[in-house]
Amino acid sequence: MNDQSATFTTNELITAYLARQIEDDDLAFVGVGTNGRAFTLAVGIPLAAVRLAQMRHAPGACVYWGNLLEPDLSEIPEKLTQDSLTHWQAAACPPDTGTKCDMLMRRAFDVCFNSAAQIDRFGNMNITAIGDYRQPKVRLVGCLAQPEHAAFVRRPYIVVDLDKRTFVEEVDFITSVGHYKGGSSRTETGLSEGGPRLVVTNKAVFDFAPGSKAMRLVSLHPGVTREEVLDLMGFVPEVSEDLGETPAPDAEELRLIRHDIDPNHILLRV
Amino acid sequence: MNDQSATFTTNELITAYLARQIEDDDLAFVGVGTNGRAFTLAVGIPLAAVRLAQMRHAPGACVYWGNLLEPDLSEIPEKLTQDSLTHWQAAACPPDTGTKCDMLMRRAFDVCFNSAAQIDRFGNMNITAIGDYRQPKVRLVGCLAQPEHAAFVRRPYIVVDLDKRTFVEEVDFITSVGHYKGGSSRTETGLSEGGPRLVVTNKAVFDFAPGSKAMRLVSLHPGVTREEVLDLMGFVPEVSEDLGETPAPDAEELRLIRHDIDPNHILLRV
Amino acid sequence: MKEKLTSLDTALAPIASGASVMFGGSLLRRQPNAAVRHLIARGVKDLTVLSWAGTTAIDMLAAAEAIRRYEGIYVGLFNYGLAPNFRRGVQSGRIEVRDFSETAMVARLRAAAQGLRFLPIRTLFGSDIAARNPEQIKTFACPFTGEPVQAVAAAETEFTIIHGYKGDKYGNVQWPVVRDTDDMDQPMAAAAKRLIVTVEKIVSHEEVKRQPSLTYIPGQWVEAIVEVPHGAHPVACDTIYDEDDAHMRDYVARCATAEGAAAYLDEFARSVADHEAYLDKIGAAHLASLDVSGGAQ
Amino acid sequence: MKEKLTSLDTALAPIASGASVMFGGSLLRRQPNAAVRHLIARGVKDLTVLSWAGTTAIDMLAAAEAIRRYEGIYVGLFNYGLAPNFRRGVQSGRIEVRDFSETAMVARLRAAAQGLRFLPIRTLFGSDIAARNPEQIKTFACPFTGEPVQAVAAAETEFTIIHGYKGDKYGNVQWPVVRDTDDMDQPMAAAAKRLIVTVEKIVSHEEVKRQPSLTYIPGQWVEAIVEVPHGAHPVACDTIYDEDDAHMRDYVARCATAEGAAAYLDEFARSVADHEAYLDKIGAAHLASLDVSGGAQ
Repeated sequence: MNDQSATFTTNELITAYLARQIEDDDLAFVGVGTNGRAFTLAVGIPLAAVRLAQMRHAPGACVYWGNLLEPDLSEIPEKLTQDSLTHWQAAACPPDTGTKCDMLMRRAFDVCFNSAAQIDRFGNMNITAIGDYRQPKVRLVGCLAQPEHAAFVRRPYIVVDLDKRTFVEEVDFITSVGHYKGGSSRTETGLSEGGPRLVVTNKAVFDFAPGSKAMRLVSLHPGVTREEVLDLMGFVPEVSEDLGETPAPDAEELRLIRHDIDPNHILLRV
Repeated sequence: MNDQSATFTTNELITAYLARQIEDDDLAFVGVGTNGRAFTLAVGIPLAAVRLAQMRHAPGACVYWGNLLEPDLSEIPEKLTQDSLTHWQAAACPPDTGTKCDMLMRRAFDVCFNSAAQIDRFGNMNITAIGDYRQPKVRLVGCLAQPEHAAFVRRPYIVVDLDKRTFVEEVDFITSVGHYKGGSSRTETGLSEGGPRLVVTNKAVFDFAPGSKAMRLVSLHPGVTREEVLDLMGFVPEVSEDLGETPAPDAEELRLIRHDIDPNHILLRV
Repeated sequence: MKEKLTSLDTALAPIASGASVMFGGSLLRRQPNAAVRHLIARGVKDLTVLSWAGTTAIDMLAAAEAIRRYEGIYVGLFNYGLAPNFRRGVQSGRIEVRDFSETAMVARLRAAAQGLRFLPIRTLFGSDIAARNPEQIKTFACPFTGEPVQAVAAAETEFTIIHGYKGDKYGNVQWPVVRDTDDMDQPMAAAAKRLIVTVEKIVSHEEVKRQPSLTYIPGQWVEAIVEVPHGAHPVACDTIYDEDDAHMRDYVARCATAEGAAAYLDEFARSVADHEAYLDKIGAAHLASLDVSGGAQ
Repeated sequence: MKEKLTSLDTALAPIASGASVMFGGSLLRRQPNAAVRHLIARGVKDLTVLSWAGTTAIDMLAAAEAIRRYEGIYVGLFNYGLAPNFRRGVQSGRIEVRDFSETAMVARLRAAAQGLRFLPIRTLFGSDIAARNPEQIKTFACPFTGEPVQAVAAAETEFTIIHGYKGDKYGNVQWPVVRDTDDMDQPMAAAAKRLIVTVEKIVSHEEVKRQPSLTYIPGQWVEAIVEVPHGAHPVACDTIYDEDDAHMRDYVARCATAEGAAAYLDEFARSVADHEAYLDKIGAAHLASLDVSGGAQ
């Protein structure tokens, strides 16, 4: 632990880091999902990151959330019950989810945030089943739109906690195809250019190495060691020659997150 | 001319005749089209016929008109300007015309009414171009949904005035495929079973002969002779062994048409 | 127009064991839970079940061991976690699953609505969703470019059950102007062969026809419509009532074991005479506490 | 959100001769006539034009000899008869046409909206629509059944112009609850690469976001939005003003000859400084006589 680690939480670090990845006028897809830590990773951090980007350097950045296009992030509902979502004001509420699916297929989304139960060296993910597909050890939720995020969104960011059970050599079921088997194998399957951009965890950040397209450690969060990271992974990632420290949030970012964006600890709760 | 001919108009005769073809709970497609006589044939007579059927024997019969599903035929607007159509009350007004197209493709329509500039022996029709397609003698309106009516509606009725220029040996451009080249040729192209049921004209009614699927004269309107009909056609139709007289409207039908359905002569004007 | 207003009994009577049924709603909204409880009470089994994001409706059917095969994009309990009974059913091998991603499921619904055997997508290359389901997802060559495209088979079920806001006796179902639409209820209705709709309230046809653009399910597509107030309980019908958090927590707790789940169904589906008795059991005061209709415009 | 509110000049500036442009509206509703008059005044030529049921917008462009190729379902003047200038253009061989039926055009728009090269239909077997257009309509075998299916090519144009009811400065365009929808404006918007929307009125974003389900064109899809009151004149913008019967009759009469049509365009498109001058020319009293906004709910 260095001196800074006490001054911000890991969730705040990740939020600020992801916010800096958002460019002006980006359209970001955020899921509606689940509970507890999974909610923080899939919904809370992404919403906070886009709002922070809006307030700092990307006023034109927007989200598509549930089936609301450009909900007003300056007034995130305090209680995420169905009714508060229904009455959350937005620029548009298309007639059904098919509109979002069409936008995905025509590559109208710049950014998405995804989490998974398993992820492999090439960013392929599994949210469907652990073990044998036909009689699994753990049946998970299915697919939702994760396959289309990985297939069509220009810059997918994976937000997941580092864990040996999550970072596996081979996922049990490929729900969404990242860089497939590395190299040019992704486009050889018939998919468009793309694939996950970064994997942002609670310990470190990874990208995918040019050429091999294998996951590559690019920065360690303040106070985290390379060994600690490798110990939490089921495969050995590439390591960037420029391996550095994940930049810490600045005072202004922390102030905005704490006082404006998430004063009631709804988004970054756990 | 027989005695009856003075007691009703040809439009009334056709309306009553078509009304009797409508079955309870039929969903009928009616176009929005054009002006003058073409309006009477494509819109006026069909709307009056369905309304008459509703009032007599088919209370569950409905129309899809423009993009209004089940507009209230008991209150047909007096003036068919855009605004009166917008405010015509209906059971549903789907978000765009794609909904109707999907209903056509999944064969949700029982009945449709069509008119054309040219029709041939097998009920193929042309509303696109007279003469050479690339540099036509007369450019017509295009296609609209006539091809899907002929392809998918269970019982298409063609409503058209008898004329040598209309009833031709071969249409210059097949906008919609009826019984194609006769026999089983329609389904051999890939189309579903079906094709036009009846051709109802100002002089006579035709069906399509089983087997050959060629147009067949089945009834002459009161006072019309077979020779008069054949003289108005560019091809020689088959003639039914049971060639009879088109049944005249009864007093009740005439009363309903004149007093309830079209008191202002909007539908059956010309 | 044809009158289609009937009782839950009559509307659901044609659905027998072995049928294929699509269920509407998404996540904690408009799951047709009253209809599902009725099917469970009747002992219907061996269903092929399709859904969009399925929660309580699918999990209760799984608890009743009524599902033989499931096809859809998601089964879980949203912010209440995984679907305990569905998990048990799949993990035991009792429920066979074919997973579809959202664009795949949308294409399947639209194909059925368009009378087509399939529609193409380009989403699932390399995925195990496609690899494990060659009978419903097939790669073919684009007729224009020769590039690979994937055909997904139309979603054709014998029955479709949707819970809606309000409707008339002819089956025309309308939504409020401000509403949640994170679902596929309308495309499902268009894709349906035999469509049964439960609604919160039956209103007059005169009310419906004043604003025809609010009709998202035309009566023409409907076989039967039934008035079932609180028909989505314990989940929400947005703008009318919110999800029942206490009931959901109780559901999850009791469904920790198969025995607990069976006891839940005995209590809330099998031993109650009908939906009215169910509502009495939940209690008017408790239902009133879920009311959000004041917030609707 | 990005501000997209601009002038007709700026919005239409990127459209040069030789461009491909899709025009919204249908029959006598919401034809983007003000935008068309502007393009004509600028002397843009050689366009590839796509439309749903095109009337005045397409016929004025034809009168200006600005169309090289047309693709769509209909060009006419609805209850005012055939489209005189379009007829002349096609009959002289100046305008090349590819006809599409409604399901074909819907499939083309949806394909573009879905990033697909094509979508399948089963409508046009045996028709000359398909026989005369092998480059955009191709038969292939259903990957499941082997039965023939027809692929229709996506409708991809460089620009799309739609006239709508009201919108905000971010490009969110809303329709009224009661409206006419006999058109394909929303699918066209979804299919657009560069979408220019003219609206009757710019309203606040606050007004828009109170009823987000009325937004049929999200600002995300829009490149430029322009306030152009009476932008569809002489046709209707339903719930706001009705079609101008006197002007339509005059148009048809003058367009009996190519010279008359040219004189019409000189008077109403080329010699007026801008849309405001056009409205002045039509006259406030006459415009007021077309007003139907009292009838809208």
